[in-house]
Amino acid sequence: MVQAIRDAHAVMMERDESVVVFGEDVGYFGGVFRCTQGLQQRFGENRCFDTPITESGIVGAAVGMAAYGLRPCVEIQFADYMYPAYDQIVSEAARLRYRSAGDFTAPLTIRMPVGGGIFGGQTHSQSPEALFTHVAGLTTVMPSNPYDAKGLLISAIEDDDPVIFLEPKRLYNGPFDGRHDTGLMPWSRHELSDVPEGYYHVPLGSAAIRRPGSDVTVIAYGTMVHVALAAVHDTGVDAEVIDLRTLIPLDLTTIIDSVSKTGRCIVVHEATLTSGFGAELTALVQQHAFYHLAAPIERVTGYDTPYPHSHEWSYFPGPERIAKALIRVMQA
Amino acid sequence: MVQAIRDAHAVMMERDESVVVFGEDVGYFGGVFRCTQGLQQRFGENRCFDTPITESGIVGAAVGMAAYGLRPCVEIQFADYMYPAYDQIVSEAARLRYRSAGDFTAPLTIRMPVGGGIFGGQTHSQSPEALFTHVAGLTTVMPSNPYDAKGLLISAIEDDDPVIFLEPKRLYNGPFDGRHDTGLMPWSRHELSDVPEGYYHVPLGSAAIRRPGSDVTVIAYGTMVHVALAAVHDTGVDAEVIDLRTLIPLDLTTIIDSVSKTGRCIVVHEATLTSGFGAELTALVQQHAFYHLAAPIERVTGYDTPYPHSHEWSYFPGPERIAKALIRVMQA
Amino acid sequence: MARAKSRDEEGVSGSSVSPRLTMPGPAFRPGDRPDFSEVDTFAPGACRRPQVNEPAESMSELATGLVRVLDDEGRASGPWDPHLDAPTLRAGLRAMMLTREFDRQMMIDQRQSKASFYMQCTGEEAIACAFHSALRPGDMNFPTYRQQGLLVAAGYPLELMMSQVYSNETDPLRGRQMPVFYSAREYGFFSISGNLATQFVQGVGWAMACALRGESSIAASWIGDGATSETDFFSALVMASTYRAPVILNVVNNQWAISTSESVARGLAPTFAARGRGFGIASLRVDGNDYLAVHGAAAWAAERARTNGGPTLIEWVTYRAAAHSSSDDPSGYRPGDEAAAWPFGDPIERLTRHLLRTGGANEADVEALREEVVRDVRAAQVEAQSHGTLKQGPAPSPREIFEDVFKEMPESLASQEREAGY
Amino acid sequence: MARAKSRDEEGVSGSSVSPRLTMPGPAFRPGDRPDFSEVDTFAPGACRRPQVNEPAESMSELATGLVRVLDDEGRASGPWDPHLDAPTLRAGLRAMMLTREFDRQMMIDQRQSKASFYMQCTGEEAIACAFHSALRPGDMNFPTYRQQGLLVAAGYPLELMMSQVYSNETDPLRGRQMPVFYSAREYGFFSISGNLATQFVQGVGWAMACALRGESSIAASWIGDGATSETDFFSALVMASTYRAPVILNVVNNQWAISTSESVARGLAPTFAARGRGFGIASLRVDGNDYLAVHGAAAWAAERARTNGGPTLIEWVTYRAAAHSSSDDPSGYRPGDEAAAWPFGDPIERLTRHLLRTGGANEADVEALREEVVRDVRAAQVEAQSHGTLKQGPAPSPREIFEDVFKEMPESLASQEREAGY
Ligand SMILES: Cc1ncc(C[n+]2csc(CCOP(=O)(O)OP(=O)(O)O)c2C)c(N)n1
Ligand SMILES: Cc1ncc(C[n+]2csc(CCOP(=O)(O)OP(=O)(O)O)c2C)c(N)n1
Ligand SMILES: [Mg+2]
Ligand SMILES: [Mg+2]
Repeated sequence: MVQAIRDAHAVMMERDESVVVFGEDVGYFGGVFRCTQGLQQRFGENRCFDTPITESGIVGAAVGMAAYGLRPCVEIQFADYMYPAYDQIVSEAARLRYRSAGDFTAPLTIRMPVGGGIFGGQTHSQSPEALFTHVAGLTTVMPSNPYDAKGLLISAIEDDDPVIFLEPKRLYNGPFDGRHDTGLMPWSRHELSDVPEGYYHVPLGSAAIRRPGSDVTVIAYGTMVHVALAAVHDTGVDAEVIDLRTLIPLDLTTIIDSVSKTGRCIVVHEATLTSGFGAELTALVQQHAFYHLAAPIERVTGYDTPYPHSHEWSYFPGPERIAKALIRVMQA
Repeated sequence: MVQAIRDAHAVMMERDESVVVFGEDVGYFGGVFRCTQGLQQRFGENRCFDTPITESGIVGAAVGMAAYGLRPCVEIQFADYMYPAYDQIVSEAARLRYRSAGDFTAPLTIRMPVGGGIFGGQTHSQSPEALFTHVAGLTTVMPSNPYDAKGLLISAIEDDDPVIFLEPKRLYNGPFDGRHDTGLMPWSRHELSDVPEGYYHVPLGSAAIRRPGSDVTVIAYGTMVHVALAAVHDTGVDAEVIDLRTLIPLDLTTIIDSVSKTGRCIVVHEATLTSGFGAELTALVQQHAFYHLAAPIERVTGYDTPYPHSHEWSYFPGPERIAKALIRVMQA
Repeated sequence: MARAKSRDEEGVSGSSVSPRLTMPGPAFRPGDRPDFSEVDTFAPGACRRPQVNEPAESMSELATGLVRVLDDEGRASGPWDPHLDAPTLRAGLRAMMLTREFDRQMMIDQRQSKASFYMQCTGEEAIACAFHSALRPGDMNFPTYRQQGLLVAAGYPLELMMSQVYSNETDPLRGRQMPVFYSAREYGFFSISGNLATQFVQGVGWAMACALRGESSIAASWIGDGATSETDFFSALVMASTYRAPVILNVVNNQWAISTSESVARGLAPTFAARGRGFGIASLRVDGNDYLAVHGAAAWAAERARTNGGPTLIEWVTYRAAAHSSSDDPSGYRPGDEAAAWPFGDPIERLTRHLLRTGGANEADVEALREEVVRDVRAAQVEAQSHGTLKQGPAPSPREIFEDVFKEMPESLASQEREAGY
Repeated sequence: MARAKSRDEEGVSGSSVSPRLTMPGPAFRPGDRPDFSEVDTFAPGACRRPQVNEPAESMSELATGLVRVLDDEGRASGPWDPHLDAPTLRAGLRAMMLTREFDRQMMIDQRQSKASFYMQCTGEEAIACAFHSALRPGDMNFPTYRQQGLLVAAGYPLELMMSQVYSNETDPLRGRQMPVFYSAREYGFFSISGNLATQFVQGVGWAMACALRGESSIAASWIGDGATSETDFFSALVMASTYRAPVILNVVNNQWAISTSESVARGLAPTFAARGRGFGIASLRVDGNDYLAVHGAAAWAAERARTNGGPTLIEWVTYRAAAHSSSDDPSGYRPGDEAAAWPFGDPIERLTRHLLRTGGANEADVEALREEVVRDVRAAQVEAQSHGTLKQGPAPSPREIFEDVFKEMPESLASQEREAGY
């Protein structure tokens, strides 16, 4: 997936002179996860450069550049470090078009790795998507595979409003179904790792059904898509697994069509439970598919605690927890 | 309610030497909403003082003081300005006990006015409670009346963990039922304005039923409690109106008992809809009272836009919108 | 600027007393007689004017001096005198007078509930007006709520400013923003945020974009003394220093941040301009009530930026003569006559005195200007009010609530709009 | 410190070229031959030592100088020499050697999957160890992840540090924190956060609390060169300056922030110590590889803070000789032999040379110390490993996931714990 993200950058930097890429360790070194490797060498220091360690400075400057007419695509080294930039994201980027009635806009993309699974403890594992989905004016994206990562990142950079682009770091180097004790699988053996060269895009706001099914709908995104598929496989339940891809704007139609058919629903995410994006999904499903629901919607998520270092695999909402929920929901 | 908040400060500063109060314009002047008026004069500059305009500095220093053993109670001038402090709140105050296994703790209270109704536009009207409820380690409180404001603030200051204390600014000087075109009513004519002198407390984590009823449960907090009561009155629906008072920890028992009885539920808040705290409430209610529900749970909230200045009253989720929802839910 | 009470009284003591905190505050509180005779006013003309390409290290004394051109009698002197011709100066005077009259009228309208809120810049007019005259088209300001003078001086239609203040039918911001939170890209005026300091680093970003594109346009960021404590002030200095961005970083020190004196934000530093020193940024401290000094310093900094000399931080020393805003009453925290005691005078009076003394204008000209600005404001007001005021007459449609959140309205928002039924 | 490439090559040009951005970077990249002969190493003993109660303005030259005591031959000279006796110096040497041996062993253990992660402080041992020796019980450090020397010098049990690194059964942090994110209140060591810079202002808050309570304890905040760009660095300077808090603000400039050279954070400023100048804060720049200079400067700043002289900012000049962390490989961004070329030597070697020269120790003493620290680390390791390592042996219960989120577990969390079934 790292290669796909690099590709998306390169494609857009090639097509559009106004695309500039910067962040901590992003220039010469190519990013701690190597997602911008080679860009500075290829496009020069004026198009891809290192910044001081100042998330608010990175995003604040990006807002000014975007207002000017550039299309900055910036990296926050870990999503856990986005908080110093949160004011610039929430109060500025997200509201600039609105408050100026379109006089100024903020077409910028803010990429950040999310999620656990690398023993990163509480400050390298967070999934703060709900802190973005609550903010009017932000588009929030989380791909689950290389094909989508490239296509969605291209869409994000082309979008005329700010996009938060969340990259599940556990997927950078291979799909991950939550079974941490089995060996790593490389992307090359996954069907969605086939990434076309050059320009293509995956539209923002459209979900994908990763597995059609008739008994229960599982809504997931990012890493949890793979984990959910593993759980479905384990249980043998005929579940329909939806990969949201974009959280805001949400592809509600795909969700409601599915739940209307299955009558059951599970929402899965790695972020903490309370006020997580799963709460919104649950609220929407019960609102729009109330009379189809045969069982309460279940949420399988991270616990309401910080991400604990060595307890990582006791914390992670793995296939067993999802499987249990599937069975509970099917028996309800 | 301003007086009640002042009282709570004074009571605690009197009882406990370690309580210190500071923030922007908080010292000499007593706060732009006058909630700390008289404290500096009474307790001296070492107990109540003005700060530079640095929300991160205020909360960051408060975390250090709290770790030392003081009990800082700080004011953020408007909740809309808490973002520069968000990192200190989320990454530090909320997680200090956890990450140090109790070696250090952060018993601090962060007060901030929330909500619209004063033509404050997008930067003086926000209700960011969901940005706190998603964060493990934070207690989040929002009183709806002077009695609770004082009793809850005392509990907050006494609490050994960080508490976010949200004050609906539209209630500072009187109850407000959403009818902005009728005259202001002073608190003196409201039953919950009777604030005992001296020390008392309202426990964190306990909701209050403001109106018992049997047909539908309305969950609200802050200003919206009054607005909900007005809507119930207007429609004549026999609704049970719950005032949460504390969002986290949530008094789920009171909620579920009520919905189990009524079979219908409306959740009301001023914050934007998507990923608002109403989503969590909805998710919990459908989970715990699924088989009692006769209709989808409805959310009546602010729209998913910034708070628009002159359109304030077209934006505010007033009694008419709640009334419509009540009727819809009763007819469902 | 004003003597910080506690600082002076305590000094840096080397005694073996245990530490205690300094609690800075203003020199005077209500009941005190404001006496600024201890304030060093520096002699007009005394400060050196470096070459625009001089390294910042070599001019560090300018961060604690005070660039002045006009003396109390209206005489101009020294190397910072921009030697503007009389018509230019009269235009500058007009812009200041127009700004003040505009403020006066809007404040009245606010009191009459035609607007929800208002903020004056009384006493600070020279800063924005003279600064604007030193910029070029294509430059962009990132202002605070107290730089309306930039718009007035730029010739932005007064009736549009008023429509914004009234949130009426022709409000360019469609009722979405509080009064005075203008946005006017074509006039070099960035959309104002209510969150202090955020714009300061955005201006650096804009300047970086100019330089990345090889353009010679520049940006100018603005901030108040109080807001310099906000973290984005620092982010701006860091980014400007790291990339040597073509930006002017303006700090308007009007002595007050609502009820809090500038000494609280300044701390142990002698001035706000001194902040720049730690970043290798050229830093000037300038008499902001002196139209000529403002123009001279702004032109210097603009040329420095345009010729790849990098950022300049300028502290403009002035005094907030009016209340913080229409919601504020300063009598609770400062002496009522403090503005009058302020030793740097009033910028309009000072430039008027200069024009009269140098023959750039006579009494009649000034009187004519006075009448003209009243007329202009009145005419604009009639025009703007014909499109409504906050609570009366035509107003933007409530559908404006839902527009411009995104370029294209997502279905979720469209359904909220339908439900609202506006 | 290292020459900033683009800066030197471009200078401040006054030509009429249009602006372009400066892109600072390190002097050397892989493939270059590191040559620090242009670095001004300043003569040991040359810097003036002000009285601890001198006002900050009067010592601004110290922010661009370099306080040094030891020369390359191990001779001590000048006013900053703390004149420590031989046993104290031997204890200091021992602390540094123990820290290095500890790092070496933990790095091996990490490579053997006994720990998920590790961070060494190789080359920087003098800073933490000598600093600790200048503090008093009751003082509190707010460290980063690279001040393990504070804990070692304080005599914190090595086996507990190791247990934390291994996240084993006796890990005082119950498996919740990544390796090296220690917390040890009783040893004056604040809980380490992964978020850069947040601790810097918390230290100011702690110091403010000491002063509000009238205690003479102080706080010491720590930060790296790269992290000085973070906004909480600034919040700390603002708060410390405003209230004149009894805090020492330590900037460890080890030349690198992961792959980014210190010049990127420093920008146009000559040094990091210079940042303090803009805040009226006493600012020193000190040879961080010189145990005596570190002790001397730390003791000066501590006394200043304790006697109500206010904050001191200290830039410790050093070099990060190892990789950023166990996840990092510096060969991708800097020459492999840069550490060896670094002109300030190795702190352990330098203090050893001093002890040998002054007769404070002989070769045998040093050899004995070397063996002793290896033995101590080995013994601690055996003890700690008997309580498990990351993936083997006893471990904290997964119930620890749910504890300490709040003082009392709320029902919502208790029900999650029940569901987890641990
Ligand atoms: C982040 C943030 N914190 C607090 C406020 C509230 N506030 C508005 S103006 C102001 C004072 C600003 O003073 P100063 O920067 O000196 O500007 P002046 O009003 O004097 O022009 C404050 C505290 C705000 N708008 N934003
Ligand atoms: C807020 C935040 N942003 C980014 C990071 C990622 N990060 C961890 S260490 C580091 C480099 C810090 O360099 P420096 O401050 O010089 O300290 P050193 O590692 O050299 O001791 C970075 C960017 C972080 N931990 N926190
Ligand atoms: Mg001010
Ligand atoms: Mg470093």
